[in-house]
Amino acid sequence: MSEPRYRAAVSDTSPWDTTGYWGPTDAEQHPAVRLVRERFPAAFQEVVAFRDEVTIRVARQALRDVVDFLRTHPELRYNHLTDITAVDMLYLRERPRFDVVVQLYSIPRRQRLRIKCGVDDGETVPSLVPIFAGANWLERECFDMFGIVFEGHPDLRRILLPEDWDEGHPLRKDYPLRGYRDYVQPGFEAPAPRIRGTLRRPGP
Amino acid sequence: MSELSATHFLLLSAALFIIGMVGVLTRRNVLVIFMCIELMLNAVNVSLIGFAWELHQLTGQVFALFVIAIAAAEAVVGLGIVMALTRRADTVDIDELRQLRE
Amino acid sequence: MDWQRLLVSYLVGFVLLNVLLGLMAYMTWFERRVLARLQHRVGPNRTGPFGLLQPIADGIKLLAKEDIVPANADRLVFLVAPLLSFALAPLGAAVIPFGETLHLFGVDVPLLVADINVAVLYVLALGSVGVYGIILGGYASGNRYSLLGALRSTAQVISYELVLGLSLVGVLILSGSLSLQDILREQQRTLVIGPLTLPNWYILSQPLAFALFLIAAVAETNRAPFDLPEAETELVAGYFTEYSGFRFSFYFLAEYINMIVVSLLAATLFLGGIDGPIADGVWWLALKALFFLFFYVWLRATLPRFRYDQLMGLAWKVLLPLALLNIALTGLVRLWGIGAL
Amino acid sequence: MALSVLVFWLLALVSILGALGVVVARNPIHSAIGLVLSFLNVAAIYLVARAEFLAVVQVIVYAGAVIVLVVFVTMLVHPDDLPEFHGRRPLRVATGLILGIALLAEVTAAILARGLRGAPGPWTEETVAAVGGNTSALGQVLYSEFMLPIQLTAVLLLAATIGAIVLARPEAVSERLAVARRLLTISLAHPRGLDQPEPPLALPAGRDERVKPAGGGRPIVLARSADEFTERPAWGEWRPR
Amino acid sequence: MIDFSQPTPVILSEVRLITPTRRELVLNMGPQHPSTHGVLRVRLTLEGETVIACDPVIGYLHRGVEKLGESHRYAQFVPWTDRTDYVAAPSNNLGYVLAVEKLCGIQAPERAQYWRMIMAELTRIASHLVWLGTHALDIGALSVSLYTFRDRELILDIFEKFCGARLTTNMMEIGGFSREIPPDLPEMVREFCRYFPKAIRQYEDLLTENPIWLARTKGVGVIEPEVAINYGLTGACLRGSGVNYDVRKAMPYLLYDRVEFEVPLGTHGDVYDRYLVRMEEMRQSIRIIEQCLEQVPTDGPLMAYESPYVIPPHKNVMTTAEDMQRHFIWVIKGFSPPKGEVYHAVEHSKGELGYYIVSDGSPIPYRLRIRSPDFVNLQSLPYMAQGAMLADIVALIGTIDIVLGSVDR
Repeated sequence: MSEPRYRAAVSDTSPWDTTGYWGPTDAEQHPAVRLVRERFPAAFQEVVAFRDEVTIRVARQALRDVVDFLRTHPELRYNHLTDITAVDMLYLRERPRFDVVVQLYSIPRRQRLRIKCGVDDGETVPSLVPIFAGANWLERECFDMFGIVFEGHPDLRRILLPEDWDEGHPLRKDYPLRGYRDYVQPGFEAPAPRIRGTLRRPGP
Repeated sequence: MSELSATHFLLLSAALFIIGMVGVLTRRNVLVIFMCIELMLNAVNVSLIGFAWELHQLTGQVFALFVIAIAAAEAVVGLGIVMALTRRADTVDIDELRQLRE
Repeated sequence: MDWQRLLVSYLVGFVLLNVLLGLMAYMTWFERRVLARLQHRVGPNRTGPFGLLQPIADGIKLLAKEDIVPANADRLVFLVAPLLSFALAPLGAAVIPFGETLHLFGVDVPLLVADINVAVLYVLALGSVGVYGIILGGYASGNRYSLLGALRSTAQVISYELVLGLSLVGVLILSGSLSLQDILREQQRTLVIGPLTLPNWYILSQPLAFALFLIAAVAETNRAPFDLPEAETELVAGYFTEYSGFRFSFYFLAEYINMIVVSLLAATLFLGGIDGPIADGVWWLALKALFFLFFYVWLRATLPRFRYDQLMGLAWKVLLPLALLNIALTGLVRLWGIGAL
Repeated sequence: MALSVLVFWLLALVSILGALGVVVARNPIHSAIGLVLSFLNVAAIYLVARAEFLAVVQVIVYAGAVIVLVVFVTMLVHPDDLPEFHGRRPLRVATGLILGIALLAEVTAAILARGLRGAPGPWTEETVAAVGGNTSALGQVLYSEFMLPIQLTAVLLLAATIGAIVLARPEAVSERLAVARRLLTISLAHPRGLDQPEPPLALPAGRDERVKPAGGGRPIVLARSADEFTERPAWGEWRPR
Repeated sequence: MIDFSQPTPVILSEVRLITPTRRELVLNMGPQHPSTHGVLRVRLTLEGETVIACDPVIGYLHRGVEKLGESHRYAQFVPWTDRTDYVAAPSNNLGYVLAVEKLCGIQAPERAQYWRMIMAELTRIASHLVWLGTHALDIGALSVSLYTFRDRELILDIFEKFCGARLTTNMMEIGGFSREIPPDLPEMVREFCRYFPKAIRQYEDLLTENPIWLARTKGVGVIEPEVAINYGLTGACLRGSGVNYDVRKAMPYLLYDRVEFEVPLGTHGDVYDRYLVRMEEMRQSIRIIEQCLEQVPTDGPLMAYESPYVIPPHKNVMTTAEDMQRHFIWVIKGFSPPKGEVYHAVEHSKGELGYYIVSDGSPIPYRLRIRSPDFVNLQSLPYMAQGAMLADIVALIGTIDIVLGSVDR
């Protein structure tokens, strides 16, 4: 006979929910959420808790101040910028189009936090470079892949794609997977002319 | 002229000296002038050795040794000046460098 | 007249040159095999037994390679520079005594190409003129980086040549003469100190000079921890980057001939060249030179590379003072020796 | 003794050609090569005149060092940086040539009609060989009659080296670097941006973490739990208890 | 006290010096260069021998892995992960698989978790061996790389016995391992753990006390702890400066809390300290593997078959209709995890490797972001290179330990 078939209900309470690596899962008691809501009542938009992760959504203009506040507040001290990415929310919601996601980690308190802010196509996001030196390339990659301009970035240019890439930004949802045309390096359009080598070819 | 004597050395020394002098007078590049000066010093050495050989004296060779030592020292300082000149002088024109004379 | 002696020394020289070129070829094989063994691998063994035909194979390959001359290169100088360093390398071996004078067919054949009484200075002179091979090669290749690489390698060779010269002065004070023949005769005397009778090799009485000579020699031939040109080619562009085909191998082989000549020189100056416990002869010299050659390869396998400023700092700040100190000490000992006797 | 004369003339001819090469060559490097050729032949001529020591010293000092120095400078310095001593004035070139030829004629005439001959000195070939070769003979003469000139040349050479070092000292790279770093760093709070870097945090050695001497005179700190060294990094001079 | 209030700057890569003197030399090192570990190009501005500014140019190996992630099913993307950092493939797989498991809320059985830890630690040693070999080769010690690659072969043999592939292992699956562990694998790993400490001693004899190695590495590329934290460095680059942040210790995933090991920290933050830290990390990994081998249960499930997101067991697929149908849907349509976003980080040999997955409930991830450690660590190269010697650049690239596959993604 076959092995007993495993048929368990989909458990939404999984071992992942109680790790505590992101602080208390209940949004209200989380110190960061409470302090940010007090400090930036206007900019604070919503808190999302999924599995053991806490995500705070703030207004676009206040991103740099919120991150600076989280970094310098003695009780929070999120001093390690783990990651800056962007998500093209074209199919998930109407406005604003992009989400800039900042991943923070507090080395002394050993806790993570995620800050998100909505950005529309033409708008700029205050750059985090004056706060975190590590943000330099991360923001350049966001600009390169999504076209999000970070205002205040010292050297915003493409990082992964060649400088003269003129076909927009690949990680956008409306960018076709295969790209618009095969990229041919300028100057190598025509195949190389055949040069008769000095070595005599063996006769036919 | 069959027997090797000091005159041979002197003739060679004279030829080298004259060529060096002409080089110093006609060439513009300071480093080539430098080399011509070295050439003239070397010509002097040849004549010293010529006499030393003919008169079986060693003083000629000793003086040649001193000439070589001094020529080396002079080359070092000369080239140091050229290096310093090229870096500090913004312009290359020699006239400006004549302030030393005024 | 001395035509006959001239002819004999020409013949000895001819034989010596061919032996040296053969040794040079098999030095490349020796190095690759020993380096491989030190690195836990086998080394060339496909061409012939134990890969003995490898040098010939390399030679043919390099001959077949296309010899590219860069566009804005200074053609004539570009072609001559490697020849210069390749030609000067074997000349150093002319002064090294390979054995007592033989009596073949009624003619005494000195196993020594030229016994000039300024032999040691002659070797130094060759070293200092050999610098032109590097500097002209770098200049002629046309690109600015190989020029800079050439300047740095020349600066290294010149500063270590100074150390080389000064480290030999100690030996000269003891031996009293510049000619290698006299130095060798000096070393063949046996020294009796208390119970043990020692050969009067200069390594015993001049250990510091021996160490300095070895370091300077390794640096002079751009080998092992001082192989800046090789690192230059990785980093920027060494002076022989633009060279290819057989012209490149001139530089490459000149380095090996330099290594052999310096090893022979070190063996003669410090380990009493042909002087051996049982029967004196050229085989002792070969054995000692082989030890030095193994030392070169051993260094290359283990030690990482010096940085340029450390390399120059070592020469001027450490080795030079030590060499001067050694000269002073030997001078004092010599004076005290004469004074006391 | 025709052989030595023949050899002498051959060497003399090549060295004169080399010297002409120095003057005529357009590229300074080619003139340097001509100079080296000329000096090597002059050294060979010294050998003919049995001055071996001089020959070898000439090769080492002149060919080996001085000209290499000149070639160094020609390569390091941009050609249009070099100060030119006089502009393109054909008149000057012409006068130089004529003057040269005239002087040459005069001097050769004077040499050929040379009357006075000095008294032959003591150092004949045999005495030189008896003493043990040209080098030891020179050594004895140098250190007996010419002690003072040697000390003088020594002082002169010392002065020359010091002068060269002072002249050729490049503008301190560190200053340029400090300027570059201060300009390039965006916010000035960076410890390396300021001129005096903050001293490393002195760490109390009292912790009981296992401090493992790892080599090169430097310990590795092994943190057992995740909370050690998050507040204060294991930085600075660290002497285990 | 670490001074967090002050922001730390960025070193601009474009050079704007006050006096555009002719003596600056702009130099291009790479992209095809023996010691830039793949296709990295570094634009250096030199003042004689000293580096004034250094601008790494990357992107030559950019294959758009994240864009591909947005058009593949969850299970199809696993082979892509081991091609990002082709030197430490199992760690990449582990990072991605854990992130997806966190998204779906499932956990591999205990036996599978132990084997995942063993494979992750073996990969760390293999990656460090590649680093040591190339790092020493760049600085001139030729023989070390021969010895390190010889020992790495043993690890690759273990991978080959375990999952059939040496480099692109693709061994981790969502939920554990679908195939049984080869019976003689534990013995093979135990044999490696007995042999390896002797091999480490060989490398240390060659390098640690070598005066030339000390001269080339001590005091080179110093990073102060605040600067390291501010640049967001992770892994040995951060621990070399003395900051204790190791994901296995700070946020234990798998069963790292049941295993006892220590995190090595450097005290001077230069190339030599990072060398010592990585050598010690290799020893600690051996300790972890030995403890795992003792604690791993010899039998038990290897796959969390009870969860609907996981491929049903092969025997059941062949026998029961319901599982065959589930297997068919799982393979053709793929499982669809709940809606939401997840970030999970793993202590990779280069640093903290994080996967950020946004899922919109469909079987294809909406956004898949790979936080690669060497992309962030490489940012500190201009900072370290300023004022360094030209020959040090090679050592600095080596000490950051980059693999261009994961830098360019």
